[in-house]
Amino acid sequence: MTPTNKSNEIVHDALLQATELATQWTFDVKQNAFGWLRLNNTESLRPAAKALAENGARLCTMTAYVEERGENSNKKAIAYHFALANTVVTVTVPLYTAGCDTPVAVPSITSWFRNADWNEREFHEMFGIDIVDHPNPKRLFLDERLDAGIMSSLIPFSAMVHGAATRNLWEQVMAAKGVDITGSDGSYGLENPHGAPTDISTPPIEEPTFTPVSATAPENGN
Amino acid sequence: MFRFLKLLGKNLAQGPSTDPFPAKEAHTPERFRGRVVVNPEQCVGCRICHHMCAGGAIRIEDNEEKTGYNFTVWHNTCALCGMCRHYCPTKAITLSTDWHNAHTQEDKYDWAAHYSIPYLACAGCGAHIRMLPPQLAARLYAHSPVDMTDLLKLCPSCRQLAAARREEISNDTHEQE
Amino acid sequence: MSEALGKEFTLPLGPMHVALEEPMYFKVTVEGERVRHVEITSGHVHRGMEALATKRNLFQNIVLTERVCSLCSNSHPLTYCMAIENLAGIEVPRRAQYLRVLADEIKRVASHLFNVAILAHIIGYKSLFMHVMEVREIMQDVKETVYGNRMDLAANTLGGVKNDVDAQLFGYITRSLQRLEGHMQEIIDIYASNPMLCSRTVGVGVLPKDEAIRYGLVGPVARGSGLAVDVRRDAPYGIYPELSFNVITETGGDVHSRAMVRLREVNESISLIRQIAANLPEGKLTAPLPVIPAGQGCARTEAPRGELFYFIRTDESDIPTRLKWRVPSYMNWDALEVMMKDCAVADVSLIVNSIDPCVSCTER
Amino acid sequence: MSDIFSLISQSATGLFHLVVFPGGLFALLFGLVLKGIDRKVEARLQRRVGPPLLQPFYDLVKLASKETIIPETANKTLFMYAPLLGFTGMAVCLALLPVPGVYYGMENMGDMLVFFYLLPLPAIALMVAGSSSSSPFGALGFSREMTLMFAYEVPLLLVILAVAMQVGGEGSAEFSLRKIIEYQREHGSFGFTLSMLPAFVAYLLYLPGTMGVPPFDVAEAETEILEGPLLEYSGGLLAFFQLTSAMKLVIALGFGVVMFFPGTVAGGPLVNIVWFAAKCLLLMLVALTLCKAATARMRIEQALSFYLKYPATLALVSVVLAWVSL
Amino acid sequence: MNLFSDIVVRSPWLYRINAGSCNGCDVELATTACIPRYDVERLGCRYCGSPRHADIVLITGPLTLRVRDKVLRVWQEIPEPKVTVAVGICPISGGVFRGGHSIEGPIDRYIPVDVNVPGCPPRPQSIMEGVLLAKKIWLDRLNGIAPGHKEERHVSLP
Repeated sequence: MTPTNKSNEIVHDALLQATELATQWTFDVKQNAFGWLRLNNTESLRPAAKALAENGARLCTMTAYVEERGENSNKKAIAYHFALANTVVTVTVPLYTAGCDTPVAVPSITSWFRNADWNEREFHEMFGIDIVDHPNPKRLFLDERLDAGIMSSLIPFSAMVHGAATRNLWEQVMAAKGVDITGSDGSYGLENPHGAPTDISTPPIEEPTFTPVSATAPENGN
Repeated sequence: MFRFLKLLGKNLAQGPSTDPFPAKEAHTPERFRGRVVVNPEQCVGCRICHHMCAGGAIRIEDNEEKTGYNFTVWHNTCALCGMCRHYCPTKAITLSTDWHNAHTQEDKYDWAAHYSIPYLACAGCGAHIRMLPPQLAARLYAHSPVDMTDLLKLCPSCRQLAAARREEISNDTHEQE
Repeated sequence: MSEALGKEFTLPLGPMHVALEEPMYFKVTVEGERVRHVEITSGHVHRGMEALATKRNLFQNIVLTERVCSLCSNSHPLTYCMAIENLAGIEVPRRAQYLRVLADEIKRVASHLFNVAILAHIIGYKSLFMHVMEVREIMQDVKETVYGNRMDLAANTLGGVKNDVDAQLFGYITRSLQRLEGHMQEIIDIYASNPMLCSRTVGVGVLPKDEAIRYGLVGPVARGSGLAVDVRRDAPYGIYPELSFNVITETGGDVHSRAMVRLREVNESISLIRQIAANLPEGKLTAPLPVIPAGQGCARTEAPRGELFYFIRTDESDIPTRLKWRVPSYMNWDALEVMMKDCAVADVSLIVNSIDPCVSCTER
Repeated sequence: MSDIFSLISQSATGLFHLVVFPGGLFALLFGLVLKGIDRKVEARLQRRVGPPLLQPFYDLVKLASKETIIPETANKTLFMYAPLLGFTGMAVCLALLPVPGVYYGMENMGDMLVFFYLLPLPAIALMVAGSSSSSPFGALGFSREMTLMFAYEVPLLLVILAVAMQVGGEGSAEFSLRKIIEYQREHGSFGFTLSMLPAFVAYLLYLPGTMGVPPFDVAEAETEILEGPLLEYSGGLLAFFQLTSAMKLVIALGFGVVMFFPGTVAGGPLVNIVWFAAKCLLLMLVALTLCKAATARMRIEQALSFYLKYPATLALVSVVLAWVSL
Repeated sequence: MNLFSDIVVRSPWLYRINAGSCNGCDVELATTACIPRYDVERLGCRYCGSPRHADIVLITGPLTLRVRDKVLRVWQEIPEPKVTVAVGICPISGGVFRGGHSIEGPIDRYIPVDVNVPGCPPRPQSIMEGVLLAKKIWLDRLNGIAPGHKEERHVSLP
């Protein structure tokens, strides 16, 4: 009994009327419809969101991503996923204009979708994308000591400096067996075939406030 | 409220259902995913397990003299997920059902399984190879009944040469008939 | 008497709080015993997993997504594999689809029983907590015997299922379900009628249906307020079209009805598992894997806490350029504001537990 | 001269009662064994094996061996002496606790009102501890403990009144425990007289309240306000609180036994002590252990309204019955 | 002195710290400590609500950056002598999350760990073995013996 996907026709017409762009459709094995629409600029996001809200769509989530894997390319885009019965519509908004590379700010859609609040705060802190008139654009999950937009650059500064986590663990494992591998740059467990060391640990923040307490010396108070 | 009192009464009557673990050995189902164990003979050195391991617990590295490779599994970062066992072509790496793994901090870096697996010299050109495990060879040569023993000692290129020579001989015999 | 205190003070709850399984910091402004406002500071369990996912290959990500949260640890790899299968157009053999749904339903039973048990623990009902956890041990034994681990089943892989479940194991499963069903009837009666429990949970943390829609809530929290959203019926995946089950909803919208929704869903899952055991087809376990092309794909499944959404973008290499998942608990934290309006301080951790919070899911 | 001797002998026996029986030593051992049995039976009700019987002793010894940390933010003297307050109150109360057939309390001192005033001392000690530890949870624990104390003190007063009027007769009340025990020896213990049955039930409901046992453990609600007042305590001071609660257990049970079942058994004092201990144990199993295993924790306002509704009216009924029946 | 420390060791109070774990080990800890099937209370163990009452600390999770200072402060509050048990592979080696941008790596960079119980999550029985091993180390500390030499450091079932 494949569900009658009237819902994807409704969404198709609504988006076409709002943004004059046609949505491409793909279907999974069970005939659930997946719509893909790429807007030209950030202005047409609001009418699209309004159209979808009026047709009872529910905002599933938002995914901000860097288009290519280049060193620190600024070609960012945000994919807004909406769910309606058995249809998922993904509206992608590119954040770069042909000429300049600086990412464009994106308008907030919290007026139609209450749960957009946390999603927007998250890509604001993770990808450093600014949001226009968001209720409270504070940090959500990322700690203040980590630089915003940590996910947009492929290898944040911390990777090189802190890359030692896996390597020195393995050195100690091999040393326990008497094999010294400090020099060699061989495969260290979580090696990334693209050659970039995979360890993105935190940058060397100021010395931790608690010096490690040795087991025997009771340090506190009396 | 009385229903719960009835339940308490039943509990009291049935007596404790505590499983006497520290005193008696606890039951371990035979499909339990415990410590990783490697069978060096079966290992072909294809590194699929290293590629699959999300915890980065497997390290395969040629030893200095290049006469073989060290295969190390550090149990303290192994997530017991079983991906290596599932994708190993020769079932060399398996998960035992041993879960007694509490140890003190001094043994943290000893809690590993070290195997050193020797390379063999190819009968033809003397290159370093890993002998083809019998059941993998059986699968490869299933359709053409060929005498297995000497083929296994050859590196892939020498095996191709041998296969080409075999074809040539069989073509000559056809022409002679 | 307690109103006389009058003056307002803020009470720090967490992050290292015994009642909460995971660190989450609530700054509760309290007037006497009434809660006026709750401010949530999260991020304690943020392990940066989405950044990690772009550093691991497609197979390592199956294991990584399984460790987002252990209570819904089977839904994540299932949805991740489905997203890649939608992207690459892989058709999973029918037997593998049946076994995938089997693993999902087993996890749902264990996750719901755990949440309902913690509810009893928070209101101080130790014996009921121990009884429900003891009943849940039946399901934990099924997981350990059939899949080899009590929490992370490692059942799914790209294109299908890893290990087979033969008739002998199904015999064990059906015997365990027999015992479980006997206990479930007793537990549901206790949760429905016990005066102590009802006086603590009925009418507490009420979430009206229109608020559930406005916040875009899913799963038992939405179904507890009468909003019938269930991906297994709205966008059926796997073999759910061939299985018969009904979506459980309650109208109370409070802690009690959410717990009842979860308990009655356990019975649904038991009947689903029986249907799977009854008509499991023969066939292969995994589909042959093509090269995963560049592109983007997404998938939705019904995790124990609600709709789970996965989105993946790949280039030709076997390392995804972006992997994003939205967890059902993500929207519940905002909705806490509605549920905690003017509730008693004693009920704060009770209400927080009623949304089945999965902090490690939310913060990835 | 003779009055000096009598004074010395009186203070010697007083000291004996304070330190050995029924005071310190006996009550401590008996209280801790009672707690051990309580935890064991509760475990068996939950199908668990439960801790060894002497577990409370091990806990005490371990707590004594741990270092005691006094938080800087707390106000030192109050923090240090709060446990002592409860401990001394209980020690004095124990010295006055009559054990039927063996010891009938000090001549003219041991009457019920003294018990009524000394019993809430550990609760006050908890309040002092809560307020002195300056953590917001401590303050919340303080206000809850105060509300709960008002709640369960009312029925206690009414029960004492009922017993006193029953013994006194014609509208007068007799508070001395010694006379109460004699009255019951002639007229049969109150536990079985019809008019005093509501008072007995009220006392049964009072017990979990005063001992902070689950339906009413609102002050140390572990999952809500992190052990409330005892959050900051550790080591020796915490051991003091555990000792006090063990002694309070003995007093509360002993007081109940004396008021309702003071019957003695033929045979020497030793047999009577065992008989008294058995009655206390039975009372504990019914009122505390079963209650702890079978119920969930009430909110503070629910506990308040519960106490002012059921136990209070029950006790009032038996007060009226006692007054009318003469 | 020996008898006294034998008695002290019979009442180890457990305290659980979640340093950013995926709640797998925490659910197993709750199962190990609180339910009739494993019932650690017969070993004298009891969950305590405040770090001040704790003897054996069970730490789970790879110590994320934001929770690090709070974990270290709570760990400091626990009075000596205490034994630290790392439950699951995350505190021991960062587990599958090693290398994440907010992972502070193995917990023994900040806290001296005494017992490791690897596993993802470890079985309740192996957590109990860890607690038994911790009790043995606690006994050694009480009697003033330095951490035991290699042989008898593994769990010998009593």
